[in-house]
Amino acid sequence: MSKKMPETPLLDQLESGPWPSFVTGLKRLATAEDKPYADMMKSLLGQLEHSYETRKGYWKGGTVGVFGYGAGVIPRFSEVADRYGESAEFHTIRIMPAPGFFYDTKTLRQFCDIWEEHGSGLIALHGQSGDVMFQGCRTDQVQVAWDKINEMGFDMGGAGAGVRTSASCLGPARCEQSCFDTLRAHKVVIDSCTDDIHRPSLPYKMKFKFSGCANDCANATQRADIAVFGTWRDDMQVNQDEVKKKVTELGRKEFINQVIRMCPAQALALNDDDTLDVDNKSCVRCMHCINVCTKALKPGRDRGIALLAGGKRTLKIGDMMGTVIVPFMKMETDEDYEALVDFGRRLLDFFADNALEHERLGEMIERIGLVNFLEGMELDLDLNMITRPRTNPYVRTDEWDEEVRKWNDRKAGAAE
Amino acid sequence: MSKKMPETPLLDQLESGPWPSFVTGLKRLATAEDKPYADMMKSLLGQLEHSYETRKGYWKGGTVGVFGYGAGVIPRFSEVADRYGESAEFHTIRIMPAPGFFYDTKTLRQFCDIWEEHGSGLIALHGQSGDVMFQGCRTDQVQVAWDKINEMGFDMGGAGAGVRTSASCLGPARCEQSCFDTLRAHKVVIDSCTDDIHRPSLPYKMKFKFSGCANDCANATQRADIAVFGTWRDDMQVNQDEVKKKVTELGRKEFINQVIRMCPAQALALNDDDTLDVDNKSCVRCMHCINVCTKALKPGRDRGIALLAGGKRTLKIGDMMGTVIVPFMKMETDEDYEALVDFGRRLLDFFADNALEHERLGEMIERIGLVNFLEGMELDLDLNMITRPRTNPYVRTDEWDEEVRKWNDRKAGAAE
Amino acid sequence: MTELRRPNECGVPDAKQFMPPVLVKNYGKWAWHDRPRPGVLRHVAESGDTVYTVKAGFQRQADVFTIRRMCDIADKYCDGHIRFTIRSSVEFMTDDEAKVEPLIKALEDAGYPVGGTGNSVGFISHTQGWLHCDIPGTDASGVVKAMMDQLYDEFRNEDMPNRVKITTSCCQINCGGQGDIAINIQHTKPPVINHELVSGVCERPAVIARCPVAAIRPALVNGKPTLEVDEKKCVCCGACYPPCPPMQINDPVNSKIAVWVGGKHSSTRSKPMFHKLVAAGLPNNAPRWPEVAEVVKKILGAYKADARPWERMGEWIERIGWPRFFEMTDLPFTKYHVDNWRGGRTNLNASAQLHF
Amino acid sequence: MTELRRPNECGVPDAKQFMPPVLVKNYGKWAWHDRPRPGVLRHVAESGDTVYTVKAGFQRQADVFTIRRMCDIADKYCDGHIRFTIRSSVEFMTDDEAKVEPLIKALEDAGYPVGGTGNSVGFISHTQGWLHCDIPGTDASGVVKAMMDQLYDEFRNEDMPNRVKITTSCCQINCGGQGDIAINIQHTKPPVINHELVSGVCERPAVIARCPVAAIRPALVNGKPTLEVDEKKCVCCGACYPPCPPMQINDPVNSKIAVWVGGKHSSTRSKPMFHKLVAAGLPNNAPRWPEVAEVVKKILGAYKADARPWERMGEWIERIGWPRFFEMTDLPFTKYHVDNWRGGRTNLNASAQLHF
Ligand code: SRM
Ligand code: SRM
Ligand code: SRM
Ligand code: SRM
Ligand code: SF4
Ligand code: SF4
Ligand code: SF4
Ligand code: SF4
Ligand code: SF4
Ligand code: SF4
Ligand code: SF4
Ligand code: SF4
Repeated sequence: MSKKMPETPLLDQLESGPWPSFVTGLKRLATAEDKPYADMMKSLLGQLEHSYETRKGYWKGGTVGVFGYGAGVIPRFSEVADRYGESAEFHTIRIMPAPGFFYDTKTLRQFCDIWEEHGSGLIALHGQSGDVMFQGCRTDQVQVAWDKINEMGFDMGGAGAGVRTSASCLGPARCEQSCFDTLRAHKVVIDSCTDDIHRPSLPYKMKFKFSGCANDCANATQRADIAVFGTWRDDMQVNQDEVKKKVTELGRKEFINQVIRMCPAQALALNDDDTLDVDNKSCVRCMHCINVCTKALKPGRDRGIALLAGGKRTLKIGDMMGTVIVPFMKMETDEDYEALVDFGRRLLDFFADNALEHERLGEMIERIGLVNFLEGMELDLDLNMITRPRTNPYVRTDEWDEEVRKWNDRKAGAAE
Repeated sequence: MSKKMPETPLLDQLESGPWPSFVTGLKRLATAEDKPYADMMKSLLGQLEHSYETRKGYWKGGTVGVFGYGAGVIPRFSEVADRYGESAEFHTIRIMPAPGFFYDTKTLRQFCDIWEEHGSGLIALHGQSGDVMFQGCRTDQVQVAWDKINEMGFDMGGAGAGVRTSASCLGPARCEQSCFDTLRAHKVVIDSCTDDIHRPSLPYKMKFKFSGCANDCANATQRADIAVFGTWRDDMQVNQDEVKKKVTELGRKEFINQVIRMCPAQALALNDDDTLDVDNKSCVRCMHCINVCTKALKPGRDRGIALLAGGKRTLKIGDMMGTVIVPFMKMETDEDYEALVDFGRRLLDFFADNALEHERLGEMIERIGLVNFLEGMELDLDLNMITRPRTNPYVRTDEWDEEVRKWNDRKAGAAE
Repeated sequence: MTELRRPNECGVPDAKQFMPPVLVKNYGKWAWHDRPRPGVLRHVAESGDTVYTVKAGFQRQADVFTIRRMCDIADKYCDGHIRFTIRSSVEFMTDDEAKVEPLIKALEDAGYPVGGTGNSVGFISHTQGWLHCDIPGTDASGVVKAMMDQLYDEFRNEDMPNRVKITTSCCQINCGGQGDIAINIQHTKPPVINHELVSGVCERPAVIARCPVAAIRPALVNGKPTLEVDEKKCVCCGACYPPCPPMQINDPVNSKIAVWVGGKHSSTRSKPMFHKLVAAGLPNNAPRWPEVAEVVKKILGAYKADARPWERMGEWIERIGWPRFFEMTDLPFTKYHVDNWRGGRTNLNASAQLHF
Repeated sequence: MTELRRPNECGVPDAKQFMPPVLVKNYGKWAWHDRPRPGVLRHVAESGDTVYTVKAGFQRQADVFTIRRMCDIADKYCDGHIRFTIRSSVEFMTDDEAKVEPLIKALEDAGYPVGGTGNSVGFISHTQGWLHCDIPGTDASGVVKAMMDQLYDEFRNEDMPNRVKITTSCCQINCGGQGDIAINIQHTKPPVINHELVSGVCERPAVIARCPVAAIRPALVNGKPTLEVDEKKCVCCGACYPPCPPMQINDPVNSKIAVWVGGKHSSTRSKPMFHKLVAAGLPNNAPRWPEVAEVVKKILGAYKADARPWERMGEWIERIGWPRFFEMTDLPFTKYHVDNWRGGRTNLNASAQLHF
């Protein structure tokens, strides 16, 4: 005999209004009386309504996992299981989707089937880090559900003090701005870290994100320990005929307002014949003019990536944006992608060896200093890493001449 | 019998070149055989040459003063008096000039006469803080030299942990940009602090500087604990005919380049008829457009001052710029100037009570927090004090509602 | 008991297997795009091939019925291809222009608003809240739904000066990240400690180490080792609560909601920016959070009315100045807005530049 | 012994008593100004009155003969009025246009270059150095003279994009302040301590408190209380030296010269800026410091060639980017340029904005 639907007067208020309602979705599951999860979802709705009434959460953690892996399941046990017993266990399985969040319906339908059989019928597409979150699983169903998902060709996502599931913008798949293959980089880098995803033993979490250009559709800057950005080294590509059309379309004044005046580097000028003058040495590859003039302007042809390190949310020292640690790496050939994978591996080693417990990469770099980090990682110092040189004299420059020699050697080397 | 001129082959090299040579000046004094200071200056030249040879300084401090005052004389005793005996004592008397560094020649000649009789004949016009520095005085001459200078109507400048000699731009005396009477403010504020200048007993030095506008010709921002700036609250004054002339003079393109594009607030637009459109709500009173168009643009008529606190050089925590603590005070009537004097007095009291030993105002504010400083000084919080609100959630907001009430009351009060 | 299956450590699936063929064919060879109407993108490849993307609002926390409904639509119009965006919108792609209008109709008929492209208010980045997290001060799905109901038209139209990215977070940890507008929990009282439980469940040195202001110290209560908090120091951040649940930080009344503005990840025009606190002390007023919605709408209204094309929220405010932002939105300014955290001095106005 | 005279605490003299009458008359009523030629300002009052100012270079450390010579000129052309600027230039004012040319001639004949107005390189802000200070690592007057000899033409002409304010400082305390270019001592070795003297002359707790990196600790040497320095921590700032002269920081070889650029007090256009380190390790090469002059001239050359009208040094560099500045000036970039002081992270590039 099936359970009675709980009263949910508060949640019910979230069924009105035009936006698709998750409450309606939850109720649909709770009333799917032919399904194994209907009672669990009634119970879940009851607990959620209780949270709305009391304005408190009632989940606690615990230990649940699958054979062979040390992470990827987020255990949730109810603190009010006495009243909402059927959802007493409501764990999440984090699964890594394909880069770019592409699916075919066959796959999604299979997900649904598995989750109807072994879970709650509730799937989040996607978590903020990028996982498919299969939510609402009893402890005894975790392994079997996982086995089936895994057999489809999907692997467990990250949790705990390890490498996390990654995210990338869809990049070359459908965006003309993309300066490297974000989806490929995402896959090869993360695939080289499976051990650190599945058996986390780093000092703290480690996130990689991949954005094809400075627009950062993957939110990499502040939300990834390592942010990978597409950029270019040569001159941007300009189609002057299309520029003229755009000038005509917007009008000269608006073109100046929206393009020329908004360039952060003051690198643009509109010539008298309505063609565009680009000072590529000043341009900082911010993408703005290219965004406005999608037909007229394009990134250059000598493309690659820049790496930023240290982005994170606020814990302990306040939010951090990533800062540049590699201003340019070519990203075309197999070897180029290998070099990125190699960088990732070396980074994890360095992080494992040098970070304190519960210290994010950004905090570690802040503590040991960027220069020591670069030296440890054998990365070359570059002017693109700084917004400005030091403003205070509190530095000991004993080895000045030696450092100058290094710089000059590098410059000479680069010139060769 | 007079002393032989020392050999000064290194210093002699500073007599060549087109710029006026201080060495030539020193030698002129050293060879003024009829003057009491000739031998002292020969000795001084010897010691200075010795410094040039060995690349080291040879002065040390000590205690020298005048009756009734605790500061204002900078004592200098030679560490190599055995070899350069006549300049073994080479003290400086710091004297406050008139604001704006105005003189008549009678005064200057009198200074020269006194310093020929009692000093070395060497006078610096002026020290970086703004003092006339009568340099090179034997201990036994300090009091008598001082007496004569003081009788001329000049008073001793600051040194040590007290209020220092002030500096102001010449402001209304000869500059059309000046938004308040810098010279008057300088005089009244400093005259109200004579006790703290002459008998220093503050935790550390305290400098006031006065600039008539944001151009900051007095270098107040980073070099004064309290920087007083002229500014205005209403709309800037625009003479459109003169604007048109300026547009013609520079050409439209250059006018846009040099004026419109350089406005930090993007508050300017050039109308099609070559008149100027000023968005006074956005304008930050930076002075740039006014500087370029000296005839066409002027500060508004509702003028006054803003106060910045905390500028200083680098010791202990790195350089600090002053930051806004009073965004606007009217500065027209006698009462207005009185209010500024009163502010200064209250500031000194608060500083004396709350700063640690050897702690500058900026460091104190940094330590106790701007808000506590404002509350202690009974100053109103204002949005002009910040560049942006906090970016981190590390704040305890228990009294939010109470603070909101305060703000609303103030707004209501201001609207009345 | 059967032997446990060894996992197949297959890693990240290959994306191309799921992409529409037109994307595979023109991979990396796109030439330009535009937006024929809100909610629809047209991308044209160097080859001349064109793909239309119809983007719709979605609820993220999706039941299988909803997902299957999306699949039905994708099967009908897109040969079974579908994707989700980084912001949990759903996207349908077709190279057949004729299918665009029917696709839109099918989505809207099903109750899924088409929009979220270009200069619209996108879907709100969504976290877990009371539905799943172990530390939430409020709900996530509910806040998101309540706000999106209010912003429905702004999602379906492109009337904003630039894209608007809103984020929510159900505790101060802020899994939602930076946003043009961020709606976050802000606790206002120190944790209430259940001393009985501490020694049993908390690794005390680790908890102590996690406090950003070193307010936690070991203590003995009734002879049992526990922790205590120096309430004068505590900034009520809640960082001690996840590693030590007996340090309860959540409170139905004192866990308030704060609104932050001007965060931005993109390096477009301006460098990335952190969001800044503008309103706090808002009640955690489930199920519809009207006070929060009101503030959000005020901010969006001012932005929409005053910002210039392409100015992101933070860029607009930096141009017009914070005094004017507070004036336009009529929000109160308090001492709590003044940054007093490490390096807070860099957020003070170190200049004679003033707004009146 | 005669009784000592009580000081007359007369305070700051009134400025008007010394001003030319045309200034007193038009006080606060000036309408506009321009510059008929380098070194000459014309200020016109609302009344129509005009005053010409002729500005000349000076040596600051002035002997009475020089001062009297200036007085002679002021008597002859300016009714005995004269002023000095905040940068120790000397100014002669007259309301008689006819006197301007003869005045210029008189000054230049006497060896005092007329200039320093508008977009010229002004006189260098001058400190004390070996001539008078008790802690200098180099001379001040000598450095200033050596540089101004090199910059003579730049003082007499207005060929720069904007005013150039150069400062010097003879120790790291930097009484010269921020500058478009700042030439400062930078020590490279920790203080050498004369342990015999410490206990006699130094108040040890005060010295310890003054070290910015807490590198100083009390010690016993030969049974005498003294101080010692943790040389690994010490940043060679010299802050311990003034309160404790036995902690000798100055060294003929290891006290080097560093050049900083882009400091600015004005709030004009950009907010005030601190100067930034660009060159270090330059020898303290008295009496002419040619290596320093070379760096300064390189920087000025690049600025003059590349900056736009009204861009101050720091504004120009922020626009073109530091990579380009180092390229143009051919200065080496080292790890020492990377800010590792408190809050140094704010000087790192937190964006995907890059220069190639
Ligand atoms: C004479 C003068 C340089 C000059 O040749 O012009 C000077 C000379 C000295 N300064 Fe200075 N400072 C002079 C203006 C400045 C300025 C500029 C200003 O006032 O605008 C500054 C930077 C602004 C500031 O106040 O921070 C300045 C920042 C310092 C500091 C660093 C303070 C800090 O907080 O970082 C010290 C060190 C100290 O106070 O312990 C200092 C200390 C000194 C001492 C007393 C050195 C010492 O501690 O033994 C110097 C005495 C030299 C002498 O023999 O005469 N001097 N000093 C300037 C004062 C002349 C005058 O009264 O007109
Ligand atoms: C689909 C998506 C990528 C993905 O792999 O999922 C995407 C796709 C595009 N983004 Fe984005 N962005 C997407 C998330 C983002 C994000 C991250 C986010 O939303 O959380 C950002 C950074 C936000 C930030 O700064 O905090 C982002 C910042 C941009 C920008 C830079 C905006 C700016 O001026 O700051 C552009 C450029 C533009 O507007 O032309 C851009 C432009 C674009 C273009 C026009 C690129 C192209 O040529 O195809 C795409 C059209 C989107 C549209 O709907 O109008 N996209 N874009 C994401 C859609 C999210 C959504 O459902 O709303
Ligand atoms: C599920 C998810 C929110 C969502 O609903 O989407 C989430 C949920 C939690 N996050 Fe998060 N975070 C999620 C993305 C993020 C992001 C965004 C991102 O990855 O782009 C951030 C900000 C970026 C960053 O990494 O800093 C984020 C910053 C945190 C932090 C703060 C870390 C810091 O250094 O400041 C914690 C606390 C911690 O690590 O101890 C945290 C901790 C947590 C925990 C484990 C709470 C806890 O400590 O017990 C939450 C588990 C909730 C649950 O029951 O499922 N979560 N968390 C996201 C992961 C889903 C996925 O795998 O796809
Ligand atoms: C005479 C003097 C004031 C005084 O009371 O002594 C002065 C006088 C004038 N200054 Fe100044 N400034 C004087 C020192 C300064 C300083 C401080 C300094 O030199 O140490 C600054 C701030 C420097 C900084 O930012 O670090 C200064 C920043 C300005 C500016 C802003 C420049 C900028 O764009 O950043 C202007 C505006 C302009 O150029 O039109 C200005 C403009 C002016 C004007 C045009 C104002 C006027 O309308 O009369 C004056 C003409 C000067 C000229 O020679 O061309 N004055 N001016 C100072 C001459 C110093 C010298 O001998 O060279
Ligand atoms: S980050 Fe750049 S490449 Fe990637 S989707 Fe956004 S605009 Fe395209
Ligand atoms: S990409 Fe950005 S920096 Fe480069 S020219 Fe365009 S707007 Fe300017
Ligand atoms: S600070 Fe302003 S008012 Fe004073 S002299 Fe300079 S330009 Fe004139
Ligand atoms: S004073 Fe400055 S901010 Fe105001 S309009 Fe002129 S240039 Fe712009
Ligand atoms: S923001 Fe806090 S409560 Fe919400 S999901 Fe993240 S950790 Fe959980
Ligand atoms: S709430 Fe934050 S500040 Fe307060 S004790 Fe816990 S960790 Fe420390
Ligand atoms: S900079 Fe140093 S050495 Fe030079 S005068 Fe100032 S305190 Fe003395
Ligand atoms: S030189 Fe500076 S850092 Fe070194 S011991 Fe002395 S005060 Fe400390």
